[in-house]
Amino acid sequence: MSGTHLIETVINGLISGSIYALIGSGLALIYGTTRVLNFAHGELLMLAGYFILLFAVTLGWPLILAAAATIVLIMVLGALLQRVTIAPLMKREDWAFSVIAATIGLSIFLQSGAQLIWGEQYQGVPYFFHGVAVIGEVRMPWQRIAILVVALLVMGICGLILYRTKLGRIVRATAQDAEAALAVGIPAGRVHTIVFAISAGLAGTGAILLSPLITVNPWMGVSYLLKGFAVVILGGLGSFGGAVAAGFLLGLIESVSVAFVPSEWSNVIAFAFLIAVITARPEGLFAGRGA
Amino acid sequence: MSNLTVRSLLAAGIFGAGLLAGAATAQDFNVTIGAVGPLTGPAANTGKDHRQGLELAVKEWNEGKGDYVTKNPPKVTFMMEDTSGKPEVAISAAQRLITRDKINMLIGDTLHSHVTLALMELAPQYNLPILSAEPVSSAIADKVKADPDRYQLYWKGNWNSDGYGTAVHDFYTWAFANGTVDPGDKKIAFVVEDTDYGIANAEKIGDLFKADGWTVAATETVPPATTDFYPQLSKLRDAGPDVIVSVFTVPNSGVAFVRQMKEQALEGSHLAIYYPTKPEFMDQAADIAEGMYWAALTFSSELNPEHKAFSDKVEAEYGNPGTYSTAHAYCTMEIALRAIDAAGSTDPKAIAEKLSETDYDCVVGRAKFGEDHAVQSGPDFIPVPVAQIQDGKNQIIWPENVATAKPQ
Amino acid sequence: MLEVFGRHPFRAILIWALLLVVVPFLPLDDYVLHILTLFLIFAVFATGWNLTLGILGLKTLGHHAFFAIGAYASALVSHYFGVSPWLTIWLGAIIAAIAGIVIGFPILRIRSMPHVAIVTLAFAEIVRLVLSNLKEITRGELGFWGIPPFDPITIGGTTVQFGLGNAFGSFAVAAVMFVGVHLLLLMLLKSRSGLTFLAIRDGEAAAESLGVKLAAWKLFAFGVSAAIVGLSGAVYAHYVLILTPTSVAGPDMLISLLAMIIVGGVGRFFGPIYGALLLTVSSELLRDFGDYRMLLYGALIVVFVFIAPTGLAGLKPTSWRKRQEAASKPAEAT
Amino acid sequence: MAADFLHVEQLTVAFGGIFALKDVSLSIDEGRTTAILGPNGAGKTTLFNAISGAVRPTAGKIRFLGDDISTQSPSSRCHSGIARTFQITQPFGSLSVIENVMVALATKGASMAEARREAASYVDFVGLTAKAEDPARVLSTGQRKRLELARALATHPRLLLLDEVTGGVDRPSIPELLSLIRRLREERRITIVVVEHNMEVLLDLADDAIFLNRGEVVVTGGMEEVAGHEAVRSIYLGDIDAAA
Repeated sequence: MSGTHLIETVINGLISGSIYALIGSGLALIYGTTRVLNFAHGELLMLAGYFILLFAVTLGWPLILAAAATIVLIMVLGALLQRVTIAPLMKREDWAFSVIAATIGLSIFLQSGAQLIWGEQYQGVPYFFHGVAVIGEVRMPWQRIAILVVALLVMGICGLILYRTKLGRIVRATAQDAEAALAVGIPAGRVHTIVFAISAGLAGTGAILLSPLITVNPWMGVSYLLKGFAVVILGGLGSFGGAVAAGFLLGLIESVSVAFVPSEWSNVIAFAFLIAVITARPEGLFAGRGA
Repeated sequence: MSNLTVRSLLAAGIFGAGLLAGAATAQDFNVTIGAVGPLTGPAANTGKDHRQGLELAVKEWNEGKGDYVTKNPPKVTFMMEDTSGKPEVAISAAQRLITRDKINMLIGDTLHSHVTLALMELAPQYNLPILSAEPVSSAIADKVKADPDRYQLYWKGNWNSDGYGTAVHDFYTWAFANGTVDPGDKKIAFVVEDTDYGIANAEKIGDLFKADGWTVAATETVPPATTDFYPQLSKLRDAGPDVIVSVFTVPNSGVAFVRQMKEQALEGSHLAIYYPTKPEFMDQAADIAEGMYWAALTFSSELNPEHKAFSDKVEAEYGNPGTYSTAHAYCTMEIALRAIDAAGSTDPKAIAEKLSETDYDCVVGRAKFGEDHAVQSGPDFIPVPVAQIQDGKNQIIWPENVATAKPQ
Repeated sequence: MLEVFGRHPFRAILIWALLLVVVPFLPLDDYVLHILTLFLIFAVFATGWNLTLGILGLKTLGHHAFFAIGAYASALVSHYFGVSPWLTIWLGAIIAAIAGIVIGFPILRIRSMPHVAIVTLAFAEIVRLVLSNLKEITRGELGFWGIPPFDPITIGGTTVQFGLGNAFGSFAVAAVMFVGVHLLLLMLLKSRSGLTFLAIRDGEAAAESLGVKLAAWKLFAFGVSAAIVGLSGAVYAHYVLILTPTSVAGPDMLISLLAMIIVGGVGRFFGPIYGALLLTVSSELLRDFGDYRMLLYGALIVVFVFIAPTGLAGLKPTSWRKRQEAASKPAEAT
Repeated sequence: MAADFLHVEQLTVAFGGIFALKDVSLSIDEGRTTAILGPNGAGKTTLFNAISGAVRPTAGKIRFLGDDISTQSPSSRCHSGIARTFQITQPFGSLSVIENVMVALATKGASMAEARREAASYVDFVGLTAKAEDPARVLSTGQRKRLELARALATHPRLLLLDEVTGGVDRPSIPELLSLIRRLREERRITIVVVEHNMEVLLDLADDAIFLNRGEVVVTGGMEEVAGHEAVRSIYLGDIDAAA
């Protein structure tokens, strides 16, 4: 493996890792505060993909406006999803499985719904950033570099909110003990809704960054969902910081494995790594940090 | 008495009248033809083109505008089911057509070789004539050659992937000889979709190049509809091939591959197989694909007036221009209908017999089946020309006798 | 155990058996028999999965992997080594059972239910990818064809044929498996094993404090459950005669089976059968609206989780239980 | 030999950095009823969990009948004769009352018929015969406490750990429950350790007492002696008075 190839492998790993981190940290935030595994999270990504397609391509809005509209819309959808489907189920004794089953059902419903509305073709979104950065032998289009930069920026903002603001303290307090939080006057229900909205926003950001590269289609959320779950577990129970770290780690594992074995084996390696970690360290790799 | 006999006797008793009625209508010589193809999934656009081509041929046939063999052509009922591009879905769709709709002949698969490899098993099991449309993998013909008796009812309505392989190899030999392309270190690499179509092409071309002293630097297979090729391209850049061949049936994969190749500034000559035939590809990638070679330009309304006429006919009927896939499906149905017409019955053996005698000039070329039940390719039959995208337009550059432009 | 099995479970199985014996004598299209055969196979699959999901209470989401393992193991061995499918289906079941026990070990260490769900899902994904990557052996997504059907059986001068195009024989195999599996499983569950599984489901810590060896019982349940699912997969393979990793171990299979169990009733012994019947038949009826099938499955899962969490099988016992609860209310004052 | 019954030696249980039990040593004598006293969060339930095996000790040893059982699973401790009830009752809700009890018998290898026969006698003992075929989830709290007692008895325990026997039980049912527990000791010679908030109940039931506070043993001795101890009165009875 040449030096260039190595650098490119690392950069490719960080880029796909940043998307995993965006998806996974959102899932981890939800899991951390509510112990809910949201199987419909991938479909939030998919819907955001269609929104950006609608705003930026069909309606031709400027990128900033289209992205902002997409993120606001998807956050509202995320909050709605929590209010309408998850909150009522949380009152049940067997809520843990009910929520998994209901969100799986919702996920497949949204996929098929999207297929009926928008068709099954893969719809291209043009690059938002043009040109290619050339540093020595390494060539990276700005669009890909933007993924890494924007993802880091957005996750950084989320981290600041979580660890440096009142809202963040409230979210983390709810995560630690919902009943105690309720006792000191924190409305856990509203916090849960906010967390779902933030997490949907993270997925929406991922979708906007990804759509020019992977093209928008009804199934675009599926593969990212399982990766996102892997990130939640590797990162440690609902830890935001852990999930971000685990996202990048997973991206690197995949990209390095593509360099050494045929690409179709990279996911096998990633998931086998997950099972190995869970067997040896059920609490995750980066447990014990943050919310 | 076996349960089967009891059951059929019961069925006969209860539906006796119905059965008699069925026997009476048989004399009118109606045929039911079923087709299976990818109407949903990543290849749905192609599948929909196939449906238009097949339906158009049936429509013309029933309206008295067909190219009949006899004076008493059959009335045709046609229905098509979806495979989603998956062999197991295709099998169950075909079974449904056979047991529920009682079809006399199956056109299928309309696109995928791997689906056809599974479907052709139904021919001996259900005693049903099957004619596949676009699939090309040589593995299909190999199966027929290995057991001609078993597959006597199966026919392959397109040439073998050897045709592509030979054309690509011969084109490059010509291009090296006249200095158009530099053979460099004689390394070739493939990025192909994970289907029999992609794999068979890579293997055939690889073998022909290896015989000339080339090495295969890498063969990367990706799932159909992949659009991120960065890991593969990084690997290829490391390997430094002089010729890169890519094979996809989903145009989006092709657009993404060509764009990312350009971003990565890969050196070496690139030849694409199949996806540039799709209008979607040319719409999205004509500018970034400038100078790319591709095979095979078998249908071009811009260069061929006959193709233009066919495309206009499709446009008049369905509101969208015809493509290679529409034309090929149309021709496949023509071949099937003419064989049934000539056979004068729905007897499977008779239909197969007449299929084997096919020698028919259709929009996409002259269809004549070889020993291996596959339509033959080459200058005398269906030509396999190599094209280059020049100034955003396709030009045939090889073979020289049909070329519309010089390579650039 | 009343709410799990109903009042007369053995009588219910007898009725199913009688119905299945009658079916071939009805003047049915081969196509109808084909659908019923699929129903029987999926009912066994759903019942096997329900053993861990509903009866043991471990929320696993990877049982389609055992279906795939059973299907491919039986198909590959019979294809490459020429062994009769009558023997290889048992091999498929055994290999699936071993896989079930192997993946059971990491799960024993995990207490959190979401973790169990993800680990089993990841396991299924690994199985799907491995089957799809071992192209030299399985042909991957291109489809493994050339699977032999069951060898013909000759009874008293008549020969019964199997596989595609032989609807009666295939139906008979599926029906025998359906009745056999349900009968044996019912016998197992009406004994100490069933009692123990349900105790683990309802209160793991309490069961352990009463001397129940959790690890051993869980592994046992995993093995039995995976074996049943593997067997159904093997019979499926020799019926449809073509396999692709996505068709047997992909997300659609997971969703379909989950929908069957949830619609039928999680943790009800007969629930998955009703669910499999309803969904197999309705999805065939909706065949002309192919795109709507998964939409329907998704919607059904959501609707049943919200409105009827005990599924079709739970509809009657729920009202019965409500009366019971109402009747027992005054007693609580003592 | 009474001295060899149950010894807890320098037991420490920590969750993360928080000590639930710190260096606790105590002995329980066979045949006696011992009360564990202490305010909320003193570590009473953790002590129960450590003895029954539901939590692993961080340090220290637990000996039962001379064997070190510190690392044994709850199920094998049950087989050696330790049974427990739960502070928050854990009935097997979908099983009937009698089936709940049968679980304990079946796991020891009894056939279903034997188990049913024997279970009936325990159900009868705790006075739930009228409810025997009802699903356990419809029982009242008092009935659930009695069901747990029947289940624990069916394991043939030598040591019975009762967590909050009267917690959540309506007052009129308490005397009946207490007489049941007394009969356990008198008729079946079972050693009992009980966690209980109701001091009246404890004075009635227990011979000995151990007072825990913040994970450490503060006082041990006879029940009345401990109940009269100054530290206990100040911390514990105040707590109880407030609760009552």
